[in-house]
Amino acid sequence: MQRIGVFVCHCGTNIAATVDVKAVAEALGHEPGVVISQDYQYMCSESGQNLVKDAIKEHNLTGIVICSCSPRMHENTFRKAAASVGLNPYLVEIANIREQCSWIHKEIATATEKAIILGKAAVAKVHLNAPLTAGESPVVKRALVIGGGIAGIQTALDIAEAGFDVDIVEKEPTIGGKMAQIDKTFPTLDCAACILTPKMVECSQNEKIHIHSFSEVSDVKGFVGNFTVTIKKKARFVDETKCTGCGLCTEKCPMKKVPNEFNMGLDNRTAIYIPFAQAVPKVATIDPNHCMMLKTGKCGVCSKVCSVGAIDYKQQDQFIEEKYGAIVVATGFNPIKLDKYDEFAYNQCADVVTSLELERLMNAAGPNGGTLLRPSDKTHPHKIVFVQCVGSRCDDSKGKPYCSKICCMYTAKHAMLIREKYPDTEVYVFYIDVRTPGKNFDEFYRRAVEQYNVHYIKGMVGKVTPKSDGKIDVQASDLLSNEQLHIDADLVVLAAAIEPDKTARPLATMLTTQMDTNDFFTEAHPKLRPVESATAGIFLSGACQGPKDIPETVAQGSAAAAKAIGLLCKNSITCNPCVAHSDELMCNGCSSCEKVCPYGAITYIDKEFRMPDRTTAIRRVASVNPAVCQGCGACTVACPSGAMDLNGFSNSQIMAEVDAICK
Amino acid sequence: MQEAMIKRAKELLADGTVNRVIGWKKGEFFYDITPAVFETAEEIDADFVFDDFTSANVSKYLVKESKKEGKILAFLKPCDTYSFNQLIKEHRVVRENVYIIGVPGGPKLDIEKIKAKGITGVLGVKNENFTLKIDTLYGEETMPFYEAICGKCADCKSKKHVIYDELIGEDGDVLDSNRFDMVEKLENMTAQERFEFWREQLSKCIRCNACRNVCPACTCEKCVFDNPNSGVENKAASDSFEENMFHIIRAFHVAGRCTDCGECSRVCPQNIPLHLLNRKFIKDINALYGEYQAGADTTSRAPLNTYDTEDCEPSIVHERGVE
Amino acid sequence: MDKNLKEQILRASGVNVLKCMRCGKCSGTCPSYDEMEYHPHQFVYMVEKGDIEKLMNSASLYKCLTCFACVERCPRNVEPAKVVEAVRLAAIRQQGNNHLTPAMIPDMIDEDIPQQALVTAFRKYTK
Amino acid sequence: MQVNNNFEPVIVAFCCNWCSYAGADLSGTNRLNYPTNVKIIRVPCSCRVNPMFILRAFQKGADGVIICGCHPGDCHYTSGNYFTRRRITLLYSMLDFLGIERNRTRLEWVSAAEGAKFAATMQQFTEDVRKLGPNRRLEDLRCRKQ
Repeated sequence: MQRIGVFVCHCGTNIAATVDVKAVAEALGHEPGVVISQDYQYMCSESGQNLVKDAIKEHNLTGIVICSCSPRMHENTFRKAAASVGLNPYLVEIANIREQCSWIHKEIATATEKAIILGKAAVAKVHLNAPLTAGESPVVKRALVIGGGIAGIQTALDIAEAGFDVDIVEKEPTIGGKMAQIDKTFPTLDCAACILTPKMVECSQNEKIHIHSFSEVSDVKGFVGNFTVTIKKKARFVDETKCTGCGLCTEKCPMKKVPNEFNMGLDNRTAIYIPFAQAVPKVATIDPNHCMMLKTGKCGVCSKVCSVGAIDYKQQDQFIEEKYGAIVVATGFNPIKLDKYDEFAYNQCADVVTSLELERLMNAAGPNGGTLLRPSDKTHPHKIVFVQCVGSRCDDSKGKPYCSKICCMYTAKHAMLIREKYPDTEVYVFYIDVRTPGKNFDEFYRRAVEQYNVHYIKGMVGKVTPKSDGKIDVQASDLLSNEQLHIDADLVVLAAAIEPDKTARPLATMLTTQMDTNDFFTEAHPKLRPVESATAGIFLSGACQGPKDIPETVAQGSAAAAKAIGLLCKNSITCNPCVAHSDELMCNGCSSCEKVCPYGAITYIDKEFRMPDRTTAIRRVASVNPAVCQGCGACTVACPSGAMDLNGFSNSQIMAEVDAICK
Repeated sequence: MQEAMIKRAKELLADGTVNRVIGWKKGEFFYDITPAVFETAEEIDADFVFDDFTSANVSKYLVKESKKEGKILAFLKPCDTYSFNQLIKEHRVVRENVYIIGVPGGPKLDIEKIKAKGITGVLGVKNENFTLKIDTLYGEETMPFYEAICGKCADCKSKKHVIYDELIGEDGDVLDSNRFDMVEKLENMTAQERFEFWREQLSKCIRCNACRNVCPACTCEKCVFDNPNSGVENKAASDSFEENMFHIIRAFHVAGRCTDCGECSRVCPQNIPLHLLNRKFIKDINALYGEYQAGADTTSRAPLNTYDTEDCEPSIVHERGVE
Repeated sequence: MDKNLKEQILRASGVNVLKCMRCGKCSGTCPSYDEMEYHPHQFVYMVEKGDIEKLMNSASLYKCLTCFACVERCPRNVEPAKVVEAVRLAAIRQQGNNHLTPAMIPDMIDEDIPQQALVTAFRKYTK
Repeated sequence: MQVNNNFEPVIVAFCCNWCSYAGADLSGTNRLNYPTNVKIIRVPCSCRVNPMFILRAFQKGADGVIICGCHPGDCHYTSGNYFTRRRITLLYSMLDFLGIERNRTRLEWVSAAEGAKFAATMQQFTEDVRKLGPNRRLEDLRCRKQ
């Protein structure tokens, strides 16, 4: 005989304001098998949990139903509470009467009625719950970090520091990411390269860290603690192990007119190239789209000059397979393309640049050796206009709906650096709002205004028109003085919105993690679990989760590392016991379930059975590997005989819920 | 044909290739013919029959028979070979234990259709130039041959044997049949008309389970409707809903696996056109996921066990046909 | 503040003025800016506040060229030109404040005016 | 058709744990109202929804059944919702073939971020079912409410 306890939570007034909790407890008390039904103000609090625990002990309960918030919130809390007093944690069911009842309904009468029905469904289900014991599966003591920007680097270093092997997969020929392209960092104005490159070198020298540069993740299988990842090492036509990075080949390569991605296409590189002097690994890469040898079979200069024979024109893409316990996603961001914003004349005028291009223009290793010159005629600009929020905070049809977060600060930084270095330059910043939350951030912005006399104008630029004399007419409104301005600028800098890297979406599909509509990875909980994805064993680091500046990215990178280390420290993890299982007596051995299983958790065995007529027969039956099964239930529906069922969500349990709701 | 089959069966028994033969034998009347297993030449001589009434599909019997000791000879008509292939795909039969001789298919006759003409006391039939000469206790009667054939043969989809070890007689081709005409006609009715049509048909169901028991796709060790733990167990139709449930679920369970052999409708004592449910699924699968004939081969994936990322959404149901 | 008038303008324009984030790009892009007393962003803001009388009495209404540059460039799809147009319509169709009365018409009739124009004018100005 | 203004349909919603159930929670967190008629059953994945559950719901007196899952391509289990899509398309087509009103059944993809879509979908679906009136075609007469 079942002895079921029902516990109705008020959640302060969150539930109690719209649901008559006493009535719910009263009504559920009359359900078959229910021996105690109580309400309490905060069931998840310690005293609330104690109430549940005491009831379990006192009434020797065989199952409990908590009518409270979403099971996604506190299911684990109550399972742990039950387990602590000896009740199997899987004999706990949650009726969600907050998110799915009190918060969405206004009338007490109907909301209470619904809460009672939800409670009844949970009682009906808990009647059929079976105690489940979680199995264990081993954890592979190795982590994968996808993306080698500052986020990935920080995560990898921290994980390696804790003594675990880490692989970094970076799609570009070098790690470093966007930060490597940046000149100075706010709010301290220290040189980005000076703080980043030592970390890059540390990565290459740490024996626990293995960098797969110029590589991509092509397949992910498995589950937390036991992922099998296929990494595609793209052919770079240079043997990484032999190349010393001397750079002779890049000097001699006759193909010198390839737009240099690292400098945002503001100058050229050769077909065989090393992205920048501090690249890690410092290994040359041949760009097959421009290499004459690879395109026409004629040239071979690099091969001739290479003293170590590292050039290999026959190199093929290579696929390697590796096992990992944890995966950290650090795929980062890119500035958006500005093609559709005709009004800013980005495509028409070389002197309208993005902020990232300005970084390169001002960088000592950039195309002008650190002297700020206009890209068009290499003259000093004397009037510079910055435009904020280009493509950020837009309606979906016009751009990105979110604030890109970093633009206010880097624009202040640019304005300040320019005024510092070229005091004869006038700098205008058109802003909608200046957003500077962050340590020393507003002080920094104020310095730009007060100390460096940067002209901040509240208003948006409406139109940018290149003129025949090389000047650029910037038409904008000044909302505070209520006038329309025209500025004859020499250089216009657009603070382009940032968006997640394009590789993130297919990666999310491979990892079975979720993304929001903007293609940022969704964290498991917006406040309490900001660096974990909802998929166990997958962690998020840096701008792939949302716009972030460098200090935040590094903080999140370390946080993701801490979470990954926490996982890798365990020798085994508890498996989800809500897995499929096959009733061998009913199994037909038809292979339907095997075909729909995404994890390959089902295999077939020939097994001897005693038949009802006392003969023995050998039958082919399905067998589920509970460590591999993730409990989706696809097999249960594919199985025509109903031999396949799912623990925790069995056919009879779900039907009992259906019955309770429909009654 | 019958002689050739008997001769070959006796040869294979004699040389030890097989130790049993599955075919058909006469019942009380010459037209109530049932599948039967023969172990000796004498039994074959006495009872083996292959004529206009041997319409039963013997493939399903091989689920059990092929797991016994020794090899069994099976005479399979074209439609039976599709069922057999499908059973191989689902690992339900042991191919090595069956020696298959392909024999020509129908059209087979349906005694109910003859009786429906008011002809009783039937003793024998003969097809002469597509006129059926019927010998009865009360003298000879005639009717057009095609009016007496089985429903499933009227919509024959294929005369081709998709699997065999040897053939007696000619192999045929896959035919262009009009088998989806009736499904289409129903689709073009209004929802109310369709509901009334099926209400009338399914209300006749007496839950004898003949459709399930004869179906070569329904070979479950234990049917969900017989399993007290499945939550849907019911042995008899106790009200209007249960036959809906039974027939929809049964059709769904064989969707993508049903070879359209037509046995369900043939054996239904209440003459419910059950094959239309299966054909509806087959028609939808063909239209939405590409042409698929269950049993045509033993390796392709069943349409419900695979998917395409570009599959249509269920809202397509709203966009097609009549509401 | 005339609530009905605001409602009427919002409905006629189909614009949700609350979407405006006050960036001023509409005014930054407006070719008639210097001619106007009230500028596109002010139209949006003043309609939101319900401060519509001032707009209706301002010549700014007729300075808008309906070039739709503001609509095209508004980052948040607020469509200021549609607000201006709606205010203009409200001014033209103001009830009980007709620009013409039927009695004034006969004197104004010119032989060259097409009859249809007269009918249209009646429909437009007398309701 | 019978017009009954007081008719309150019983609606069963099967929601996958990872996307749609979280989407439903989000519409709660955002206080987005939808009718009380909708009662949600949590399943690990939309592919766990057996056609038997749907028929069972109708049998026991549900007036509408809606299944919600992750958007195709976003399934937590990689491929579950693709199987759901095929199965449920065929099932709904069959129910339509049997003359069951189309608007009693629905499949909708709702992500964890789409709280507003969840609420709007439930509102619309409830309205559609309310218009159809009580389910008379598929119900078990023994279970009819008195």
